[in-house]
Amino acid sequence: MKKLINSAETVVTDALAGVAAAHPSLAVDIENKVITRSAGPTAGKVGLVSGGGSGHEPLHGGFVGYGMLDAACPGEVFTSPVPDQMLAATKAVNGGAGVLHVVKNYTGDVLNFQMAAELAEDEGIEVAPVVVNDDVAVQDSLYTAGRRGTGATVFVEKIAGALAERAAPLGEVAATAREVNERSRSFGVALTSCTVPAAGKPTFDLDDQEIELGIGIHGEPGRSRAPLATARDITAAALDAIGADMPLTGDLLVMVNGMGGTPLIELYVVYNEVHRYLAGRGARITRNLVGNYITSLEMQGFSVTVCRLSDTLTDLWDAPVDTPALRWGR
Amino acid sequence: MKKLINSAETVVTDALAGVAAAHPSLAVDIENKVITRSAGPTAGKVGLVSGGGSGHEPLHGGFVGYGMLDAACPGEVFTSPVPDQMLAATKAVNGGAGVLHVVKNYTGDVLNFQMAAELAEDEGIEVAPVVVNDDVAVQDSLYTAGRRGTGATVFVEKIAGALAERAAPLGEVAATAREVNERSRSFGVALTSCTVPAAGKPTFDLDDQEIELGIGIHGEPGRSRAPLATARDITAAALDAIGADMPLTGDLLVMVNGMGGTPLIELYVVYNEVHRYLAGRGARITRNLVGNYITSLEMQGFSVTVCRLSDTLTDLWDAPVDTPALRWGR
Amino acid sequence: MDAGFFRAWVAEITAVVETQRDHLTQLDAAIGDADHGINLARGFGAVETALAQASTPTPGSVLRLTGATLISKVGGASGPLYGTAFRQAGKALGDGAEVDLSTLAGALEAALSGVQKLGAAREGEKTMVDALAPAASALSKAVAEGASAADAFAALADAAGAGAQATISMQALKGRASYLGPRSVGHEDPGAASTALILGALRDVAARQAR
Amino acid sequence: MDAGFFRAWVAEITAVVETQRDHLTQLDAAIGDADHGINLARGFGAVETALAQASTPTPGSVLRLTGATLISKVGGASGPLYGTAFRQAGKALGDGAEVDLSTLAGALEAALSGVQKLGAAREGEKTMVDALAPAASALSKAVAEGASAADAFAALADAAGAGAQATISMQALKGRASYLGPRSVGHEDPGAASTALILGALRDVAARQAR
Ligand SMILES: Nc1ncnc2c1ncn2[C@@H]1O[C@H](COP(=O)(O)OP(=O)(O)O)[C@@H](O)[C@H]1O
Ligand SMILES: Nc1ncnc2c1ncn2[C@@H]1O[C@H](COP(=O)(O)OP(=O)(O)O)[C@@H](O)[C@H]1O
Ligand SMILES: [Mg+2]
Ligand SMILES: [Mg+2]
Ligand SMILES: [Mg+2]
Ligand SMILES: [Mg+2]
Repeated sequence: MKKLINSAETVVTDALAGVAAAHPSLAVDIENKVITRSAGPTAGKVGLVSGGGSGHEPLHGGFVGYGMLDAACPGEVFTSPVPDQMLAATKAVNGGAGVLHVVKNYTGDVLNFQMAAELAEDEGIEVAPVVVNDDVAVQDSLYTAGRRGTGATVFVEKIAGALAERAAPLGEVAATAREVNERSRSFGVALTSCTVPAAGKPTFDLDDQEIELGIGIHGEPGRSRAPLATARDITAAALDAIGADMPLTGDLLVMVNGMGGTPLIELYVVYNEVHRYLAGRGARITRNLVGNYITSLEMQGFSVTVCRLSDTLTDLWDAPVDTPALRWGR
Repeated sequence: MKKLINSAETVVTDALAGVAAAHPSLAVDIENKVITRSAGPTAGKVGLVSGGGSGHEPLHGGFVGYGMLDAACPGEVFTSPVPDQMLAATKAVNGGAGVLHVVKNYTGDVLNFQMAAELAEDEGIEVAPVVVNDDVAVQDSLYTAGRRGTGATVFVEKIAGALAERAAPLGEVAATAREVNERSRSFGVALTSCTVPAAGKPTFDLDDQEIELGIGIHGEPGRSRAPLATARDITAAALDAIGADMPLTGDLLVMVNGMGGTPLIELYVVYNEVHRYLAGRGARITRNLVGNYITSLEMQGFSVTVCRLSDTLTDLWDAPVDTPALRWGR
Repeated sequence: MDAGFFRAWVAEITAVVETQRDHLTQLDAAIGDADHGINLARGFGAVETALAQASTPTPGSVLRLTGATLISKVGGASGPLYGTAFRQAGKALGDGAEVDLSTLAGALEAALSGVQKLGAAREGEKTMVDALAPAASALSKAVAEGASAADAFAALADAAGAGAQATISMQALKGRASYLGPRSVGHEDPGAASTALILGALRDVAARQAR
Repeated sequence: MDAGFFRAWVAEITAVVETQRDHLTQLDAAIGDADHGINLARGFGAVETALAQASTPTPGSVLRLTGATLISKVGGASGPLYGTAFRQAGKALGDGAEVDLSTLAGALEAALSGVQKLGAAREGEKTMVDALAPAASALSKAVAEGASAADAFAALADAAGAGAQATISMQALKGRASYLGPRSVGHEDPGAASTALILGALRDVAARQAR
């Protein structure tokens, strides 16, 4: 295992100390692992709290700031945070208008946020959860824990964050967050595994000519293994899977996301293929992101997330945002 | 070799097509490999042209836009572009106030830009070059081709770009660009090699417990090999090397840059160590960047670049910038 | 069985989880995200500290503190689930200074129902429930049949172990392993494996104390 | 030697560079950035196309077009340097339809001085100059001594090959390899190696044409 860390035990807190040092706009409680805006809660605004295992950076801490999250709770690497963190974050960002919990659909995340929400409500804070489950690699059925939450989380956080900034009430922010989730689908592909620092060796093995289709963001294996193919064919497999689940028509917001170890030049090659594929089917990408937004440590690979925009969602997407990892309009 | 590409031959043009599709603010001549602002040249403004081998993304194409470059010329992977590209870019961005060539100090880049400058001057366009040579891993002496241009290129492009936007004349823009270079030093470390697509195998081999200190951005080996160590010790080695060449005092702009395959969580761990190291020596990081800005394909590793700011340079750094990879203030 | 007995049990779990840390993590790597052993080692490490610092005069208070600490420190799916299991068991043990086998059997049933209420897993879905449910039944049955403590604990641990083994041939329908669909077959569920270790630790501690 | 001879030479270079592409790239991987073979293969591939499309009636025009194309298509250090070498050689050949050995020797000296003017490398600094300089001298010397064409070309190619081999023990003082300092010792310079191939191709073509 080759990593730029001091120890597996301290990687999360060391990185949080780095985040604190790098971003004066963020307040970081390193011991309790809670990142909030330094400006504190905004009175009358719905607070947005997200959280999840570490190793997905910039998600979520990199999305704390004006127009997006109020707080993020990073867990240990690939392990959902604990209710204490979420409760502390919820209390810290409550501006009196209630708090939205953005939860990725994993058993651990759901259970811990559920416990936190109960505790917060005991303390008189209204909480609404949105559970993101956009990953079409997993069938949402009786036979699974449901689709996983992946790339759409970024869209939910951005768009719900923009709406909250406009002082919309909790019910409305939650409804829009859920709408974004329902309109979004993702599919991920791994070229290599990642190594959880505390585990010390790769989570899975892929040989030199093999890729994993439908990979999760924690190195959970996906739908199937396939031979390494061209960017065009791999992209088509990903979009075929998405298209089988949601019509790919109208105005689309598309994210081509790197898994952490993939260079930008390759992400642009993939974006070009996504663009060709969708244009060939009469859809129009009106907004896009190309880069590392929700990663799996040093894994090589990518995911593509498609959201079917409405005019309202486009307007919220375009609204100013000022976070370490997403910034425009200010 | 595992890459998200269609072929080694088309990786650069496919990626450029992706850049074109993703960024309406950029005009991309895919065949001639020139990226310019879609808005065209700004009359009376000094034009900024940079260029270099591909594989360093977002450098340089990701820095084309308001407040930074007017054009970028990407060469083949790790191979400097050719004079034709540079001449076309120079002509395209000339707003009548002359053109600054931002050149990283490699024999190939210098020679090709030199030929392009002669051709441009033959066509009546005034050109001033700034040769960036910030990498302290290489001794600048009779025994080398001189220090390499690495991370300071980002600072030079941002700061000179801001000054050009204020309609400063070419001489002044060039002088400030050179000042930024003189005030900046970098040092890079590799944990793994990278693989040039057309070569098909790693440029060098490092065993599981070895790192390369003083790595270049093209996989050129550096000063020495060393055993894998903690982030703290590796960072100290990098900053010791920089400190031996330039006093680390005053207000500093610091970039902790990922080589392409290093996850952000590790870059924040390194940034934390940089911050501790410099704070311990009484220096103050007043501005910073943490992320992938000048990469070496999928190499794992990082570089740290330090620039000693003046008030003027800080002001120019803070000026609005609106490019795919660096954006604030608008 | 007094509070000391339960503290010894938890200490034994802490030790076993530490030695089996990599094994549990590798089980999780095969069908999950390679952190189960790490999670439990972190959790029981914190429990050890918490028990050393707080006063836990009763069996119930030992298990309640264990559960609360796991909830606060583990995260993931196993944190709330094991945390709830220990908390519910602790609640069922009440506030007496001593508990008997039959009360303990009831506490295990309470743990099981807490886990099932929270996680909604039924038997056969390849989770910790597949070790916990047969173990709880086996203990209740042994108690009902008037078995000796040694036999009862052996029945409990054997049932948990067999239950964990039985997960190998199951397809996961809950938790992260369910994403794999049929590819989850052929691997032991890490949570079932850790439940077998936890209940094996109970048998071992009981055997030691009986000597 | 007419334009056809020089086109045959360039065609032979194109073929050799293609078969030695990976070898040259590996030499560059050891002390540079692993692209020298790729660069030259791309460049001479473009030269082949350019020569097929344009009319090059004289030896000088063949080499000038070769040089200009290399400058336009190669990039890197070797693009401008080899481009300049061929352009300067082409200029020295002038516009005659036939050139003799002595004119060719002068053209090689012109190529060398073009490379040195642009790149500022002297002999012993581990660059293409270390193959080109002894080769140019050897040809001039053979011509001065009235050697046969076959002997003169053999002397040229042997000197280039020996020059390239001699770079192995040198420390690089120019180009990317210089960053390595003493670690550059023990590796053949890729540009010197390609120069030896290019001049070896000249000998081979001359030998073929003589038959
Ligand atoms: N819904 C559930 N009910 C009961 N147990 C579950 C459920 N979901 C997961 N588990 C258990 O949790 C174990 C995984 O724990 P762990 O790896 O620590 O958490 P995570 O899956 O969040 O990484 C699984 O092996 C399984 O036994
Ligand atoms: N200043 C110089 N003068 C002469 N030849 C040089 C000089 N610098 C580099 N070279 C030659 O160029 C070769 C490298 O070419 P190439 O790999 O194509 O370019 P780059 O170094 O830009 O990747 C070296 O092996 C060396 O022979
Ligand atoms: Mg986990
Ligand atoms: Mg090169
Ligand atoms: Mg797990
Ligand atoms: Mg090279």
